[in-house]
Amino acid sequence: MRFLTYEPLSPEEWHREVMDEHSGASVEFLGVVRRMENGAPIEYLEYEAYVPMAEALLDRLIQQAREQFGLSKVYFRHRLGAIRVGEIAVIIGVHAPHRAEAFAGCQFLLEALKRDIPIWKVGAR
Amino acid sequence: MRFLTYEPLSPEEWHREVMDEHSGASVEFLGVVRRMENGAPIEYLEYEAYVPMAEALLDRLIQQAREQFGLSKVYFRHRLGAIRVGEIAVIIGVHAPHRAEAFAGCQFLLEALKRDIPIWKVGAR
Amino acid sequence: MVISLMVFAHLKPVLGAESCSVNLPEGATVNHLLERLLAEYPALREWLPSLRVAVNCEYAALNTVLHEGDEVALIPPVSGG
Amino acid sequence: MVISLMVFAHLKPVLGAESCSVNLPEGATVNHLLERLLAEYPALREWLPSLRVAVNCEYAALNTVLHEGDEVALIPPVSGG
Repeated sequence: MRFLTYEPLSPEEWHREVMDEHSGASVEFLGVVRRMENGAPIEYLEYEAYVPMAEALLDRLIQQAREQFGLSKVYFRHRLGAIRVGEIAVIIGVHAPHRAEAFAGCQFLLEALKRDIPIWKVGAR
Repeated sequence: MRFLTYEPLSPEEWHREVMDEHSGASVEFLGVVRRMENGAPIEYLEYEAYVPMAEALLDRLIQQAREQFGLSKVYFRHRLGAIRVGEIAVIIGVHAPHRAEAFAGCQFLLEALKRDIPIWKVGAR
Repeated sequence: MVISLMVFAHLKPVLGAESCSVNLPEGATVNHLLERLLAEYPALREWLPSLRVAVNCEYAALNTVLHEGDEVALIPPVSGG
Repeated sequence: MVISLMVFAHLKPVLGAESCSVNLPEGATVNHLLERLLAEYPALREWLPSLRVAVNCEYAALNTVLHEGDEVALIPPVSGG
Protein backbone atom coordinates (compact mmCIF):
# COMPACT_ATOMS: atom_id res chain seq x y z
CA MET A 1 0.00 0.00 0.00
CA ARG A 2 1.46 3.34 -1.07
CA PHE A 3 -1.26 5.75 0.01
CA LEU A 4 -3.20 3.77 2.60
CA THR A 5 -1.91 2.42 5.90
CA TYR A 6 -3.15 0.87 9.12
CA GLU A 7 -0.32 2.56 11.05
CA PRO A 8 -0.59 5.96 12.81
CA LEU A 9 0.14 8.87 10.49
CA SER A 10 2.66 11.61 11.11
CA PRO A 11 3.43 14.47 8.73
CA GLU A 12 7.15 14.27 9.58
CA GLU A 13 8.03 12.24 6.51
CA TRP A 14 6.38 14.91 4.35
CA HIS A 15 8.06 17.71 6.32
CA ARG A 16 11.47 16.25 5.47
CA GLU A 17 10.80 16.58 1.73
CA VAL A 18 13.02 19.25 0.23
CA MET A 19 11.38 21.77 -2.04
CA ASP A 20 12.39 22.04 -5.65
CA GLU A 21 14.04 25.44 -6.31
CA HIS A 22 11.31 26.41 -8.75
CA SER A 23 8.57 25.82 -6.19
CA GLY A 24 7.62 28.71 -3.94
CA ALA A 25 4.48 27.36 -2.27
CA SER A 26 3.78 24.41 0.00
CA VAL A 27 0.25 23.61 1.19
CA GLU A 28 -0.57 20.84 3.64
CA PHE A 29 -3.93 19.55 4.79
CA LEU A 30 -4.39 17.36 7.86
CA GLY A 31 -7.73 15.75 8.59
CA VAL A 32 -8.08 14.80 12.25
CA VAL A 33 -10.74 12.79 14.08
CA ARG A 34 -13.01 15.09 16.09
CA ARG A 35 -14.60 14.40 19.45
CA MET A 36 -18.18 14.86 18.27
CA GLU A 37 -19.57 12.62 15.54
CA ASN A 38 -23.22 13.12 14.61
CA GLY A 39 -23.80 15.02 17.83
CA ALA A 40 -22.37 12.39 20.19
CA PRO A 41 -18.90 12.16 21.77
CA ILE A 42 -16.70 9.34 20.48
CA GLU A 43 -13.28 7.84 21.24
CA TYR A 44 -12.49 6.28 17.84
CA LEU A 45 -13.61 6.41 14.24
CA GLU A 46 -13.16 3.29 12.17
CA TYR A 47 -12.34 3.40 8.47
CA GLU A 48 -12.26 0.69 5.84
CA ALA A 49 -11.33 0.78 2.17
CA TYR A 50 -11.51 -1.20 -1.03
CA VAL A 51 -7.74 -1.11 -1.01
CA PRO A 52 -6.66 -2.10 -4.55
CA MET A 53 -9.22 0.21 -6.14
CA ALA A 54 -8.46 3.11 -3.78
CA GLU A 55 -4.72 2.74 -4.44
CA ALA A 56 -5.22 2.62 -8.22
CA LEU A 57 -7.56 5.62 -8.26
CA LEU A 58 -5.25 7.64 -5.99
CA ASP A 59 -2.26 6.89 -8.18
CA ARG A 60 -4.08 8.19 -11.25
CA LEU A 61 -5.57 11.15 -9.38
CA ILE A 62 -2.17 12.27 -8.10
CA GLN A 63 -0.73 12.06 -11.62
CA GLN A 64 -3.61 14.18 -12.86
CA ALA A 65 -3.14 16.76 -10.10
CA ARG A 66 0.60 16.98 -10.80
CA GLU A 67 -0.07 17.75 -14.46
CA GLN A 68 -3.14 19.93 -14.03
CA PHE A 69 -1.66 22.17 -11.31
CA GLY A 70 2.05 21.81 -12.08
CA LEU A 71 2.72 20.28 -8.66
CA SER A 72 6.38 19.37 -8.14
CA LYS A 73 5.65 17.03 -5.18
CA VAL A 74 2.58 15.38 -3.75
CA TYR A 75 2.23 13.47 -0.48
CA PHE A 76 -0.98 11.56 0.21
CA ARG A 77 -1.67 9.20 3.12
CA HIS A 78 -4.96 7.94 4.49
CA ARG A 79 -5.10 5.81 7.61
CA LEU A 80 -7.48 2.85 7.94
CA GLY A 81 -8.75 0.95 10.97
CA ALA A 82 -9.56 2.54 14.32
CA ILE A 83 -8.35 6.14 14.67
CA ARG A 84 -8.53 7.85 18.03
CA VAL A 85 -9.87 11.39 18.56
CA GLY A 86 -7.10 13.90 17.81
CA GLU A 87 -5.20 11.48 15.56
CA ILE A 88 -4.64 12.10 11.87
CA ALA A 89 -6.88 10.34 9.34
CA VAL A 90 -5.48 11.94 6.20
CA ILE A 91 -2.45 14.00 5.11
CA ILE A 92 -2.31 15.77 1.76
CA GLY A 93 0.78 17.85 1.02
CA VAL A 94 1.77 19.55 -2.23
CA HIS A 95 4.57 21.75 -3.56
CA ALA A 96 3.87 24.10 -6.48
CA PRO A 97 5.46 27.10 -8.17
CA HIS A 98 2.87 29.54 -6.77
CA ARG A 99 0.26 29.70 -4.06
CA ALA A 100 -2.82 29.46 -6.28
CA GLU A 101 -1.81 26.11 -7.80
CA ALA A 102 -0.73 24.79 -4.41
CA PHE A 103 -4.09 25.49 -2.78
CA ALA A 104 -6.04 24.37 -5.86
CA GLY A 105 -4.05 21.15 -6.18
CA CYS A 106 -4.42 20.25 -2.50
CA GLN A 107 -8.15 20.98 -2.53
CA PHE A 108 -8.63 19.07 -5.79
CA LEU A 109 -7.11 15.96 -4.19
CA LEU A 110 -9.16 16.36 -1.02
CA GLU A 111 -12.45 16.84 -2.87
CA ALA A 112 -11.72 13.86 -5.11
CA LEU A 113 -11.00 11.77 -2.00
CA LYS A 114 -14.32 12.79 -0.46
CA ARG A 115 -16.22 12.07 -3.68
CA ASP A 116 -14.58 9.10 -5.39
CA ILE A 117 -12.04 7.15 -3.37
CA PRO A 118 -13.57 3.96 -1.92
CA ILE A 119 -12.88 4.62 1.75
CA TRP A 120 -15.63 4.60 4.36
CA LYS A 121 -16.21 5.58 7.95
CA VAL A 122 -17.75 2.35 9.15
CA GLY A 123 -18.24 3.02 12.81
CA ALA A 124 -17.58 5.17 15.84
CA ARG A 125 -17.17 4.17 19.44
CA MET B 1 7.41 41.55 17.17
CA ARG B 2 4.77 38.82 17.26
CA PHE B 3 4.31 38.06 13.59
CA LEU B 4 7.49 39.40 12.01
CA THR B 5 11.04 38.28 12.66
CA TYR B 6 14.55 38.65 11.28
CA GLU B 7 15.37 35.07 12.34
CA PRO B 8 15.04 31.98 10.10
CA LEU B 9 11.55 30.49 10.16
CA SER B 10 10.70 26.87 10.90
CA PRO B 11 7.19 25.43 11.05
CA GLU B 12 8.15 23.21 14.01
CA GLU B 13 6.67 25.55 16.60
CA TRP B 14 3.37 25.44 14.72
CA HIS B 15 3.58 21.66 14.30
CA ARG B 16 3.76 21.27 18.07
CA GLU B 17 0.40 23.02 18.53
CA VAL B 18 -2.22 20.55 19.72
CA MET B 19 -5.55 20.60 17.94
CA ASP B 20 -8.70 21.43 19.80
CA GLU B 21 -11.03 18.38 19.91
CA HIS B 22 -13.69 20.19 17.93
CA SER B 23 -11.30 20.97 15.09
CA GLY B 24 -10.97 18.40 12.34
CA ALA B 25 -8.96 20.32 9.75
CA SER B 26 -5.50 21.85 9.73
CA VAL B 27 -4.18 23.79 6.74
CA GLU B 28 -0.65 25.16 6.49
CA PHE B 29 0.89 27.39 3.84
CA LEU B 30 4.65 27.88 3.46
CA GLY B 31 5.98 30.52 1.11
CA VAL B 32 9.56 29.81 0.09
CA VAL B 33 12.11 31.89 -1.85
CA ARG B 34 12.49 30.55 -5.39
CA ARG B 35 15.65 30.42 -7.48
CA MET B 36 14.26 32.52 -10.33
CA GLU B 37 13.11 36.09 -9.69
CA ASN B 38 11.91 38.05 -12.71
CA GLY B 39 13.61 35.58 -15.02
CA ALA B 40 17.05 35.70 -13.40
CA PRO B 41 18.64 33.34 -10.86
CA ILE B 42 19.14 34.77 -7.37
CA GLU B 43 20.71 33.71 -4.07
CA TYR B 44 18.69 35.89 -1.68
CA LEU B 45 15.54 37.97 -1.56
CA GLU B 46 15.48 40.90 0.83
CA TYR B 47 12.31 41.99 2.64
CA GLU B 48 11.55 45.07 4.68
CA ALA B 49 8.43 46.09 6.58
CA TYR B 50 6.77 49.01 8.27
CA VAL B 51 6.88 46.93 11.41
CA PRO B 52 4.45 48.62 13.84
CA MET B 53 1.78 49.00 11.17
CA ALA B 54 2.26 45.45 9.83
CA GLU B 55 2.02 44.02 13.36
CA ALA B 56 -1.13 46.02 14.16
CA LEU B 57 -2.84 45.10 10.89
CA LEU B 58 -1.91 41.42 11.26
CA ASP B 59 -3.26 41.33 14.80
CA ARG B 60 -6.60 42.68 13.64
CA LEU B 61 -6.67 40.54 10.52
CA ILE B 62 -6.08 37.35 12.50
CA GLN B 63 -8.88 38.27 14.91
CA GLN B 64 -11.16 38.81 11.93
CA ALA B 65 -10.18 35.48 10.35
CA ARG B 66 -10.78 33.64 13.64
CA GLU B 67 -14.29 35.02 13.87
CA GLN B 68 -15.21 34.89 10.20
CA PHE B 69 -14.04 31.29 9.63
CA GLY B 70 -14.37 29.91 13.17
CA LEU B 71 -10.64 29.17 13.34
CA SER B 72 -9.58 27.66 16.66
CA LYS B 73 -5.86 28.45 16.14
CA VAL B 74 -3.88 30.68 13.82
CA TYR B 75 -0.11 30.80 13.34
CA PHE B 76 1.38 33.60 11.23
CA ARG B 77 5.06 34.42 10.80
CA HIS B 78 6.80 36.49 8.12
CA ARG B 79 10.56 36.75 7.97
CA LEU B 80 12.34 40.02 7.13
CA GLY B 81 15.88 40.76 5.94
CA ALA B 82 17.81 38.58 3.52
CA ILE B 83 16.23 35.17 2.87
CA ARG B 84 18.15 32.56 0.93
CA VAL B 85 16.66 30.48 -1.91
CA GLY B 86 14.77 27.53 -0.41
CA GLU B 87 14.25 29.23 2.94
CA ILE B 88 10.82 30.09 4.29
CA ALA B 89 9.55 33.66 3.95
CA VAL B 90 6.08 33.11 5.42
CA ILE B 91 4.16 30.49 7.41
CA ILE B 92 0.39 30.59 7.80
CA GLY B 93 -1.23 27.76 9.74
CA VAL B 94 -4.85 27.41 10.85
CA HIS B 95 -7.05 24.91 12.66
CA ALA B 96 -10.79 24.85 11.96
CA PRO B 97 -13.76 22.56 12.53
CA HIS B 98 -13.98 21.56 8.84
CA ARG B 99 -11.86 21.65 5.72
CA ALA B 100 -13.73 24.44 3.92
CA GLU B 101 -13.20 27.00 6.70
CA ALA B 102 -9.58 25.90 7.15
CA PHE B 103 -8.71 26.47 3.47
CA ALA B 104 -10.78 29.67 3.27
CA GLY B 105 -9.24 31.07 6.47
CA CYS B 106 -5.68 30.32 5.40
CA GLN B 107 -6.22 31.80 1.94
CA PHE B 108 -7.98 34.86 3.37
CA LEU B 109 -4.91 35.60 5.51
CA LEU B 110 -2.51 35.02 2.62
CA GLU B 111 -4.45 37.23 0.20
CA ALA B 112 -4.72 39.97 2.82
CA LEU B 113 -0.95 39.75 3.36
CA LYS B 114 -0.32 40.11 -0.37
CA ARG B 115 -2.71 43.05 -0.65
CA ASP B 116 -2.52 45.08 2.55
CA ILE B 117 0.32 44.26 4.92
CA PRO B 118 3.20 46.77 4.55
CA ILE B 119 5.97 44.31 3.71
CA TRP B 120 8.11 44.67 0.60
CA LYS B 121 10.58 42.69 -1.44
CA VAL B 122 13.27 45.34 -1.71
CA GLY B 123 15.98 43.51 -3.54
CA ALA B 124 17.40 40.29 -4.88
CA ARG B 125 21.02 39.24 -5.22
CA MET C 1 -19.80 -17.35 -16.39
CA VAL C 2 -18.83 -16.63 -12.82
CA ILE C 3 -17.91 -13.21 -11.47
CA SER C 4 -16.81 -12.39 -7.96
CA LEU C 5 -18.80 -9.79 -6.06
CA MET C 6 -17.42 -7.62 -3.25
CA VAL C 7 -19.46 -5.53 -0.88
CA PHE C 8 -18.25 -2.72 1.38
CA ALA C 9 -19.14 -0.74 4.45
CA HIS C 10 -22.84 -0.36 5.19
CA LEU C 11 -23.80 -2.70 2.35
CA LYS C 12 -22.31 -5.75 4.03
CA PRO C 13 -25.31 -6.39 6.28
CA VAL C 14 -27.64 -5.87 3.32
CA LEU C 15 -26.07 -8.77 1.44
CA GLY C 16 -25.02 -10.67 4.56
CA ALA C 17 -21.47 -11.16 3.28
CA GLU C 18 -18.33 -9.33 2.18
CA SER C 19 -17.93 -11.28 -1.02
CA CYS C 20 -19.47 -14.09 -3.02
CA SER C 21 -19.49 -15.62 -6.48
CA VAL C 22 -22.33 -14.95 -8.87
CA ASN C 23 -23.23 -17.06 -11.88
CA LEU C 24 -24.43 -14.97 -14.83
CA PRO C 25 -25.29 -15.74 -18.47
CA GLU C 26 -22.69 -14.77 -21.09
CA GLY C 27 -23.10 -11.15 -22.15
CA ALA C 28 -24.64 -10.05 -18.85
CA THR C 29 -24.11 -6.39 -17.92
CA VAL C 30 -23.70 -4.56 -14.63
CA ASN C 31 -27.41 -3.82 -14.88
CA HIS C 32 -28.26 -7.53 -15.18
CA LEU C 33 -26.18 -8.21 -12.10
CA LEU C 34 -27.99 -5.50 -10.12
CA GLU C 35 -31.38 -6.89 -11.16
CA ARG C 36 -30.34 -10.32 -10.00
CA LEU C 37 -29.13 -8.92 -6.67
CA LEU C 38 -32.29 -6.85 -6.15
CA ALA C 39 -34.45 -9.93 -6.64
CA GLU C 40 -32.43 -11.77 -4.04
CA TYR C 41 -31.83 -8.85 -1.58
CA PRO C 42 -34.81 -6.45 -1.76
CA ALA C 43 -33.25 -4.24 0.94
CA LEU C 44 -30.64 -3.25 -1.65
CA ARG C 45 -33.28 -1.12 -3.40
CA GLU C 46 -32.96 1.85 -1.03
CA TRP C 47 -29.21 1.98 -1.76
CA LEU C 48 -29.63 2.05 -5.53
CA PRO C 49 -29.86 5.84 -6.01
CA SER C 50 -26.47 6.37 -4.35
CA LEU C 51 -24.79 3.12 -5.38
CA ARG C 52 -21.86 2.96 -7.79
CA VAL C 53 -20.44 -0.22 -9.26
CA ALA C 54 -16.77 -0.91 -9.97
CA VAL C 55 -15.52 -3.58 -12.34
CA ASN C 56 -11.90 -4.60 -11.85
CA CYS C 57 -11.22 -1.50 -9.71
CA GLU C 58 -12.78 1.01 -12.15
CA TYR C 59 -16.14 2.71 -11.80
CA ALA C 60 -18.35 1.19 -14.49
CA ALA C 61 -21.55 2.17 -16.29
CA LEU C 62 -24.73 0.10 -16.02
CA ASN C 63 -24.32 -1.17 -19.57
CA THR C 64 -20.78 -2.45 -19.03
CA VAL C 65 -20.57 -6.06 -20.19
CA LEU C 66 -19.15 -8.46 -17.61
CA HIS C 67 -16.68 -11.24 -18.28
CA GLU C 68 -15.67 -14.48 -16.60
CA GLY C 69 -13.59 -13.74 -13.53
CA ASP C 70 -14.43 -10.04 -13.28
CA GLU C 71 -14.17 -8.55 -9.82
CA VAL C 72 -17.31 -6.49 -9.30
CA ALA C 73 -17.69 -4.21 -6.27
CA LEU C 74 -20.76 -2.43 -4.95
CA ILE C 75 -19.63 1.00 -3.77
CA PRO C 76 -21.93 2.85 -1.39
CA PRO C 77 -21.31 6.61 -0.92
CA VAL C 78 -17.72 7.05 0.19
CA SER C 79 -16.80 8.91 3.38
CA GLY C 80 -13.02 9.04 3.60
CA GLY C 81 -11.05 12.03 4.81
CA MET D 1 2.15 71.86 12.96
CA VAL D 2 4.80 69.25 12.38
CA ILE D 3 4.14 65.70 11.24
CA SER D 4 6.70 62.98 10.76
CA LEU D 5 6.85 61.31 7.38
CA MET D 6 8.11 57.79 6.73
CA VAL D 7 8.94 56.33 3.36
CA PHE D 8 9.39 52.66 2.46
CA ALA D 9 10.90 50.36 -0.10
CA HIS D 10 11.18 51.74 -3.62
CA LEU D 11 9.99 55.18 -2.55
CA LYS D 12 13.11 55.86 -0.48
CA PRO D 13 15.24 56.94 -3.45
CA VAL D 14 12.38 59.10 -4.71
CA LEU D 15 12.40 61.19 -1.55
CA GLY D 16 16.07 60.64 -0.80
CA ALA D 17 15.37 59.66 2.81
CA GLU D 18 13.59 57.15 5.02
CA SER D 19 11.93 59.74 7.18
CA CYS D 20 11.69 63.48 7.71
CA SER D 21 9.60 66.11 9.43
CA VAL D 22 7.12 68.19 7.47
CA ASN D 23 5.66 71.51 8.54
CA LEU D 24 2.01 71.94 7.52
CA PRO D 25 -0.69 74.52 8.25
CA GLU D 26 -3.31 73.59 10.85
CA GLY D 27 -6.17 71.59 9.26
CA ALA D 28 -4.01 70.18 6.47
CA THR D 29 -5.17 66.86 5.06
CA VAL D 30 -3.35 63.88 3.58
CA ASN D 31 -4.09 65.41 0.21
CA HIS D 32 -2.40 68.69 1.17
CA LEU D 33 0.64 66.75 2.28
CA LEU D 34 0.80 64.87 -1.02
CA GLU D 35 0.54 68.14 -2.98
CA ARG D 36 3.40 69.57 -0.96
CA LEU D 37 5.51 66.46 -1.59
CA LEU D 38 4.73 66.41 -5.31
CA ALA D 39 5.88 70.02 -5.64
CA GLU D 40 9.13 69.13 -3.93
CA TYR D 41 9.68 65.65 -5.46
CA PRO D 42 8.15 65.56 -8.96
CA ALA D 43 9.30 61.94 -9.43
CA LEU D 44 6.67 60.94 -6.86
CA ARG D 45 3.96 61.55 -9.46
CA GLU D 46 4.40 58.20 -11.21
CA TRP D 47 3.83 56.42 -7.88
CA LEU D 48 0.60 58.26 -7.11
CA PRO D 49 -1.85 55.83 -8.79
CA SER D 50 -0.61 52.94 -6.65
CA LEU D 51 0.32 54.85 -3.50
CA ARG D 52 -1.52 54.45 -0.22
CA VAL D 53 -1.02 56.63 2.83
CA ALA D 54 -1.12 55.49 6.44
CA VAL D 55 -1.65 57.81 9.39
CA ASN D 56 -0.57 56.40 12.74
CA CYS D 57 -0.40 52.86 11.32
CA GLU D 58 -3.83 52.93 9.66
CA TYR D 59 -4.58 53.33 5.98
CA ALA D 60 -6.12 56.80 5.59
CA ALA D 61 -8.28 58.56 2.99
CA LEU D 62 -7.05 61.63 1.13
CA ASN D 63 -9.36 63.89 3.13
CA THR D 64 -8.09 62.68 6.51
CA VAL D 65 -7.13 65.72 8.60
CA LEU D 66 -3.63 65.59 10.05
CA HIS D 67 -2.61 66.58 13.55
CA GLU D 68 0.57 67.66 15.29
CA GLY D 69 2.84 64.67 15.80
CA ASP D 70 1.04 62.33 13.41
CA GLU D 71 3.19 59.60 11.91
CA VAL D 72 2.40 59.54 8.20
CA ALA D 73 3.74 56.77 5.96
CA LEU D 74 3.80 56.55 2.19
CA ILE D 75 3.00 52.93 1.29
CA PRO D 76 3.95 51.77 -2.21
CA PRO D 77 2.35 48.52 -3.45
CA VAL D 78 3.17 45.81 -0.92
CA SER D 79 4.91 42.58 -1.94
CA GLY D 80 5.14 40.35 1.12
CA GLY D 81 4.66 36.60 1.09
